[in-house]
Amino acid sequence: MKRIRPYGDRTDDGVIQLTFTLPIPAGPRARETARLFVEREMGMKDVKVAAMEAASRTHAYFVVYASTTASIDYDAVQVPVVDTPNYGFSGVNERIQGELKRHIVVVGGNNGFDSHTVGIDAIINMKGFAGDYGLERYPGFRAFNLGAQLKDDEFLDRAVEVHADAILVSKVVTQRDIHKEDARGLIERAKARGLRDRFIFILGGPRLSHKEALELGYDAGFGPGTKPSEVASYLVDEVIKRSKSHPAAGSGL
Amino acid sequence: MKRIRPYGDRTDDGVIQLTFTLPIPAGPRARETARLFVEREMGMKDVKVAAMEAASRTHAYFVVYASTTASIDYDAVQVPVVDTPNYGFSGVNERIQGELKRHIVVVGGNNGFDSHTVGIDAIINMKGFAGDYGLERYPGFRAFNLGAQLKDDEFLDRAVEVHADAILVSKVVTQRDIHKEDARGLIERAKARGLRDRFIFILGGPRLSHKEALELGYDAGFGPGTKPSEVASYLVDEVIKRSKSHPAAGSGL
Amino acid sequence: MPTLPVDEAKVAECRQLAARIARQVQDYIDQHTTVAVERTVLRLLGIDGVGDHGAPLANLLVETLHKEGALGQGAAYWLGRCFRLGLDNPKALVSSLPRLLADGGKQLPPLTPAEDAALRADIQRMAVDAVEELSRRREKRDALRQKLGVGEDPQKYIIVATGNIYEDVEQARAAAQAGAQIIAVIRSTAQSLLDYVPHGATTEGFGGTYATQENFRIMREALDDESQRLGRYIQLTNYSSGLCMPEIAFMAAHERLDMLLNDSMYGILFRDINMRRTFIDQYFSRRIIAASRIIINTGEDNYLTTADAVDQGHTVLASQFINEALAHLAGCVDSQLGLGHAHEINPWVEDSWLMELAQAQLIRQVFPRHPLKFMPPTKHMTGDIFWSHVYDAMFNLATVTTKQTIQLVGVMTEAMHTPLLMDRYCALKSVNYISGAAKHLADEIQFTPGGRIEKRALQVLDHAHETLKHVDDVGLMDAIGEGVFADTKRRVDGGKGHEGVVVREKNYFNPFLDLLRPPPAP
Amino acid sequence: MPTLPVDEAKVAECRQLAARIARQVQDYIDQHTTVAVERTVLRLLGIDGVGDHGAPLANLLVETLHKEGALGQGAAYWLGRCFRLGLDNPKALVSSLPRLLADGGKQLPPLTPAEDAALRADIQRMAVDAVEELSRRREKRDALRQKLGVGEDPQKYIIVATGNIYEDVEQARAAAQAGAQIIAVIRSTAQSLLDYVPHGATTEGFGGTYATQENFRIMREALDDESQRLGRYIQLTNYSSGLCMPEIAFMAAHERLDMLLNDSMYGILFRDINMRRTFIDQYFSRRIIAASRIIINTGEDNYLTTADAVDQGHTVLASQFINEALAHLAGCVDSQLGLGHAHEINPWVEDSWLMELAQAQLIRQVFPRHPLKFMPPTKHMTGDIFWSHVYDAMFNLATVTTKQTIQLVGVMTEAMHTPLLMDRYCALKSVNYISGAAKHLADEIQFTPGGRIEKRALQVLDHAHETLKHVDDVGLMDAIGEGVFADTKRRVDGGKGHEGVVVREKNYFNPFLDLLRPPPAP
Ligand code: B12
Ligand code: B12
Ligand SMILES: Cc1ncc(COP(=O)(O)O)c(C=O)c1O
Ligand SMILES: Cc1ncc(COP(=O)(O)O)c(C=O)c1O
Repeated sequence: MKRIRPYGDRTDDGVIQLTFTLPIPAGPRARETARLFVEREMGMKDVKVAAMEAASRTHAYFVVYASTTASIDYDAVQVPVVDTPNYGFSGVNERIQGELKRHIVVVGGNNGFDSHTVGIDAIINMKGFAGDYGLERYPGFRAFNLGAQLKDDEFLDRAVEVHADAILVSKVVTQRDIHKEDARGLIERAKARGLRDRFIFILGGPRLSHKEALELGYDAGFGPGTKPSEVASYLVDEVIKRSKSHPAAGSGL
Repeated sequence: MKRIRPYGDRTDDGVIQLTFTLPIPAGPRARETARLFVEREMGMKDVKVAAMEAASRTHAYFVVYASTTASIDYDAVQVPVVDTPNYGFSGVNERIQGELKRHIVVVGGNNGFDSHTVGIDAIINMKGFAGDYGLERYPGFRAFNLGAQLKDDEFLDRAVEVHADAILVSKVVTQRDIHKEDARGLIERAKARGLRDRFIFILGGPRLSHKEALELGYDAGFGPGTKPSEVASYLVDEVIKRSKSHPAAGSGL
Repeated sequence: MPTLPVDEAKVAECRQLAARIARQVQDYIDQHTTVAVERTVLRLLGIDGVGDHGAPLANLLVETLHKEGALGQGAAYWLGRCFRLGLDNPKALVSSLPRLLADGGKQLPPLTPAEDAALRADIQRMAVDAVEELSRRREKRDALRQKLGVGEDPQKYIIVATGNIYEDVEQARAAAQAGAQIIAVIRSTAQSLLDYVPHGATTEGFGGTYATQENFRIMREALDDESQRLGRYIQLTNYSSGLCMPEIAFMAAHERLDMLLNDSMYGILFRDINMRRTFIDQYFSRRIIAASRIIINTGEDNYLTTADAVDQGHTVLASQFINEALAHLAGCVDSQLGLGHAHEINPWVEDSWLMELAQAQLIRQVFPRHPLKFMPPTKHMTGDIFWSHVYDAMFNLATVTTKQTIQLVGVMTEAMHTPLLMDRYCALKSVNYISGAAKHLADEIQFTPGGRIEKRALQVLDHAHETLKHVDDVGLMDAIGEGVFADTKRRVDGGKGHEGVVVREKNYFNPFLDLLRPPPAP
Repeated sequence: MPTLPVDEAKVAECRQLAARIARQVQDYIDQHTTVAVERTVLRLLGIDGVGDHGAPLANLLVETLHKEGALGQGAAYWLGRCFRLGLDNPKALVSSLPRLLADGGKQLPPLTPAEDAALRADIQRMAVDAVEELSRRREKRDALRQKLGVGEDPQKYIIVATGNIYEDVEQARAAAQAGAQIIAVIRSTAQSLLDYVPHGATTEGFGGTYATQENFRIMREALDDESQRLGRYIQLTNYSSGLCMPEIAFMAAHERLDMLLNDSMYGILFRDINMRRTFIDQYFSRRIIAASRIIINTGEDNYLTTADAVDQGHTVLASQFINEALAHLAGCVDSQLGLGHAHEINPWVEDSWLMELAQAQLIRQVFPRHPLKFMPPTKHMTGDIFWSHVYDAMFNLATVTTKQTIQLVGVMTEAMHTPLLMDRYCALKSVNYISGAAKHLADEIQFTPGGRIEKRALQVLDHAHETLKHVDDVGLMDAIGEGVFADTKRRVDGGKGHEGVVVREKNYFNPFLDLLRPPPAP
């Protein structure tokens, strides 16, 4: 077991930096309140109030350095990861041609009121993301970008219509966890329509991880900075795996 | 009783920002470790890992937003303050001429190995600080700036020699609380030499407050941003008060 | 100010092209109206309040007219008819109208020309009053603004977005105290897709606060108070683009707002609102804006969030020419046109900041009298708030270096959440520092002739010119169909709200089309 | 690069004045030695290691010589005498020397001229070997540096200061990985006031890590490894000014350091070290530095922490001319002179950043071949790390805009503590971003002729010129007495270490004064 703690200037010193506002006017009493808050109420040590400023007549802004006594057992932290290797653009295409021998069909979009298409565009559209081509560019993929503000049924209908292998869902707005609500909603609708197992459901967005996607009922999740080739690699393996267990008709290559 | 908590975007939401480094390589597991660390080990809610970056091959850097459940009773926070009004340059001089009718003599410096004179210079030297004149400029003061790296006895000897009313101590370097050690050391030496009650002892510096100065055995303390006129105001009142109880000879005006 | 050797003839040609492009759209606009325009007419004529289920009376009336195919004559006409029937209580109107219009309006016999003229004259009188009321409110606003002064350019514009108008007020005051000059209350997510304006004070929003007339009033009242305390006038803005563009313009005018986000294409490109609907709506909204001398902020900055800012920088400029031309057609003057642009080039590209300066300076020179709105980085901001804060600082410096007018204050938590109170404080402090420390930088530097900055600027102008030629060739609506702007394609008959577009009948009545006139120059 | 119309004749005159000022000091230097110089001679001659209580043998020997009034002949001479007595074990020397010198050295009969010559020749041979060893080490360093390359200017210089050399290594590697090009290990507080250099690897320091030869070695070894991994050569620097200036210069040369903080007046002004002592010490330290082609970093930046940067900016420039002249007298060439200056103007003063640009550009032009060291804001940094980070960003931009050579990386926590690992990461990321985003900015702007920036720069030059005239009039030592530099007054016979100054006897022997010669130009 290896318990670790934050590294400030020396191993295990536990130093962290905090910024917060208290709804009280700045002044010596506010400074002491902040110090006590971090020391007594939050349980830290060596509390140094680096800055106190009047953010307004009634709000004091603080920058604090303090040492936490908390530590964590790093060895015990487990996190599910998408462990497909990244085959790269040509690697993916080779696997599709060589092993799968048919197109992979995907539909992607953003449901609910969230109008951000940038995330799904980065994965699907030709130009891709950070120099990594989008799925549209892969000869082995047929990819449909349905955009944003999609109704769940519209989304599922299109997937059925084009015989999709996978549904790619992007969620960007996260206020009050609306992304989770929307993401879960789509899965529930799919279940209700008996479509949950027909498709690989993939969730992505700047505040998401594989772990959270699994918790929300998806098959995989991708977070900030995802490259399209990572998604393509996951998909090709997963579709091959599934086509081995349920050899279904797909659109020939 | 008014318990308050940090104001992020709404009253009492408790949102604070944290930055820290963990001695582990950046990656999905590190991200989850950071999240769990803040949530489980530090006891916060709604933990959002805003950034994880590789500060080095073996250190992951994190920016986190989270809600603390802690709160503090603001009404119960008491902090001693120097409550002399600021009479300003001419106000102080008037009080000296009108009431005290003699010079106030002070010596100031920085003891120990701390070589920062900037703090004491700001209070004593002509030009003062932020447009507020230093004590040297006040006709009613005789101020001796002894500089830094002072030996305690040297400091006390000069105070005795010039019949000082007050000893002004500046402490800037705070590593491993050396400022406290040095500050306390001077008071102890003064006690040992029977000089503690002969002078008003004032402590100042960027990481000090009146409260801490009292705890360290001083009569008053001044923190960051102190203006010389605040110190002059405090001194004139304190010297008048003391000269009423012990009418001692001073250098005539 | 460092000056670029901009080819003025080419700029003039761009303006001509844009004028032609706009004229073509205007011809379409002039033959149509929309449910939103007609609701606005009713609101101008005093139809306020909501019905039983919270639906605004203006909506209920216009829906009925639309359903019955009567909207092409103009809601003003029908209001006149109802008045002549003695129906002057708006709630009663709502319940009677469906009956009156049923079966092709059999219960409403045709009017004699004299009756028709009298009806129009009555409404005309009301409309004159309404426009006078707007003028009075404009004057009141301008008087306070004049008296206290708004402070120096660049004007610091910052958003509040708690969802609760009362918390917004707290935060707006705090921002003003920290130096903000313009407060923008962000709307609740997806409000722009609602085909009605919610009513009353609201305390629950979603990444923003509902734009309602009462919320406008509450915020303006608080800012009037704060302005007095601070001895400087704090301006207020809100968002008009969307399915209720003209209605919100009316409410803003009525509640003495100073600015409005109002763009001829934003709704089309970023909210997938039908383009015909948007063009018609923007026109009427801008007629009100022109009369109330509200400053508009256009949305070209958004293009660079979906398209690459190096490759597509020129589309911003091209669109600004078009937005300008359309605004002129609605009576707006240059000093009202806060054309939007942005600092969105990938910051890790070599010399990215030089390209930012080039584009910002180019736009400054092409629109010298316009209160340009300069948007901070958003797309490349990350959760590393320390780095993001520095990135914003470079934007702040670009703003003063090129003498922008309205500076949207970038906030280090852009990639995370709408700003916390402390985020805003930090952001404003950075701007305050840089604006002072580099106050006269613009006067003290010149760009190296023939250098990288100059070349980039001239290239952007050339490309904008080519783009405008192309748009002129195919027409604006088809150009949007091709994805010329924001790398986003929209169909002429696609998108939301198309069903709300109506052909004006021959006898279409809307007294405000004549009455809303720009005020005399101040 | 934006160019200022600097009056080259005035610059030349400043150099002449400085040369005269330096010459006068040099005359004093040439007649004296110090305990530190003599300890260095012993170290060069192989006297390493510590005595029973941890005191370095060089100290023990020199103290004895000094106490007995024998130091004026030079420690080298006495070492030779001992050798001739068969005393060649240093520890034995330490215990025998006091006895030998007791009672005016009665036990040591005078030497014949031949014996004396032989003694000197023996030592001379050892000295030649020592100098050759230093050359070999210099060549080894230069070869690796040449092979891997140091990367582009401005070179990112960052400090580590944990107190524990092994943690320093961790942090230095981390910094290098984040882009640092030069690692400075800050010394433990007040080490510069110790009249000896601690020995061995150390793990407890005080706001810094003891500068010891072993610590130098450990760090250089780690950086060699990291340089290989990263494929770029990471430079190392440490601090030489203080009571052990020449000794640390020797250790640095021996351990292949690339740079040294080394200033002719820093110790006087900021550590209250006696000025005679300092002048003598700096000279010998710079003879070693010249031979080992170490880059020095001077300390004029510090002046602006005690004096106001607007009023006293010119004293930085005046002092740089003097530092340059003194370094030249010690054989240093311009490409070694990392003259220090700083970005320390009160940031809340209007146009403060314009004044920063003016001064930085002026210094750049006056010292075109010098690897200038530009220091970030320190004095006006505050505990508000967000704002402080922005303030540093402006410094970063000033650095690229005026093409500085060595950029001390400013860290947002300057007002709090020596940097944490994460602070350094954030700081380097900001520099990396700005250096790239504004890479060619210096080529792309010009300053407006006759404008604020030009005027400020020319004013600073004028005042520096006047200051130099005055210093030339009164002499450098008296000028320091008047508080010309850093608003700090020091007496000629005040301060620490004065007792360590010794007049050279007629037969003073120090073979290195001839042997240490600058290497051929690379
Ligand atoms: C661009 C942008 C917009 C554009 C969107 C244009 C468009 N057509 O999409 C415009 C200007 C229109 C816009 C509008 C709004 N926005 Co916006 N916007 C942004 C912004 C600046 C950048 C987003 C971006 O371009 N990211 C780049 C892409 C490539 O990254 P990404 O989405 O993370 O995608 C990557 C990964 O996450 C992953 N991924 C994402 N999706 C998927 C899906 C799958 C299947 C997979 C495998 C991977 C994957 O792969 C991608 C590539 O690596 C962000 C701030 C920021 N810097 O993040 C705010 C932001 C997202 N917006 C925000 C808000 C609030 C809004 C508005 C509601 C504002 C308003 N009140 O008016 C409106 C939206 C209204 C609505 N109904 O939704 C907030 C969201 C706050 C929150 N946490 O909930 C943000 C964070 C800004 C802020 N601080 O307030 N926005
Ligand atoms: C200027 C400066 C120096 C100058 C000092 C010149 C001089 N003659 O004083 C120089 C360059 C020489 C220097 C050297 C060092 N410094 Co220094 N220095 C600073 C710096 C940049 C600014 C301080 C300053 O000018 N403050 C302005 C004055 C006016 O403010 P002030 O001191 O707070 O004083 C005000 C109040 O506090 C109050 N006050 C202060 N004293 C008193 C006394 C009385 C009686 C009263 C009433 C009020 C009062 O009133 C004043 C006016 O409002 C700070 C960083 C920073 N920004 O704070 C680092 C800093 C203080 N230095 C630091 C260090 C470590 C050093 C060195 C040890 C570095 C080294 N290893 O080589 C050496 C010191 C060696 C030694 N033996 O002490 C650290 C201290 C870390 C810590 N918390 O302990 C700091 C924080 C920098 C850092 N991040 O590492 N330094
Ligand atoms: C011109 C314009 N209008 C409106 C908006 C906001 O619209 P919504 O409320 O639909 O998010 C923006 C946002 O960037 C804009 O630029
Ligand atoms: C030239 C020079 N030497 C030495 C130092 C450090 O000296 P000390 O170790 O005494 O703090 C500095 C610090 O700024 C310096 O500028």
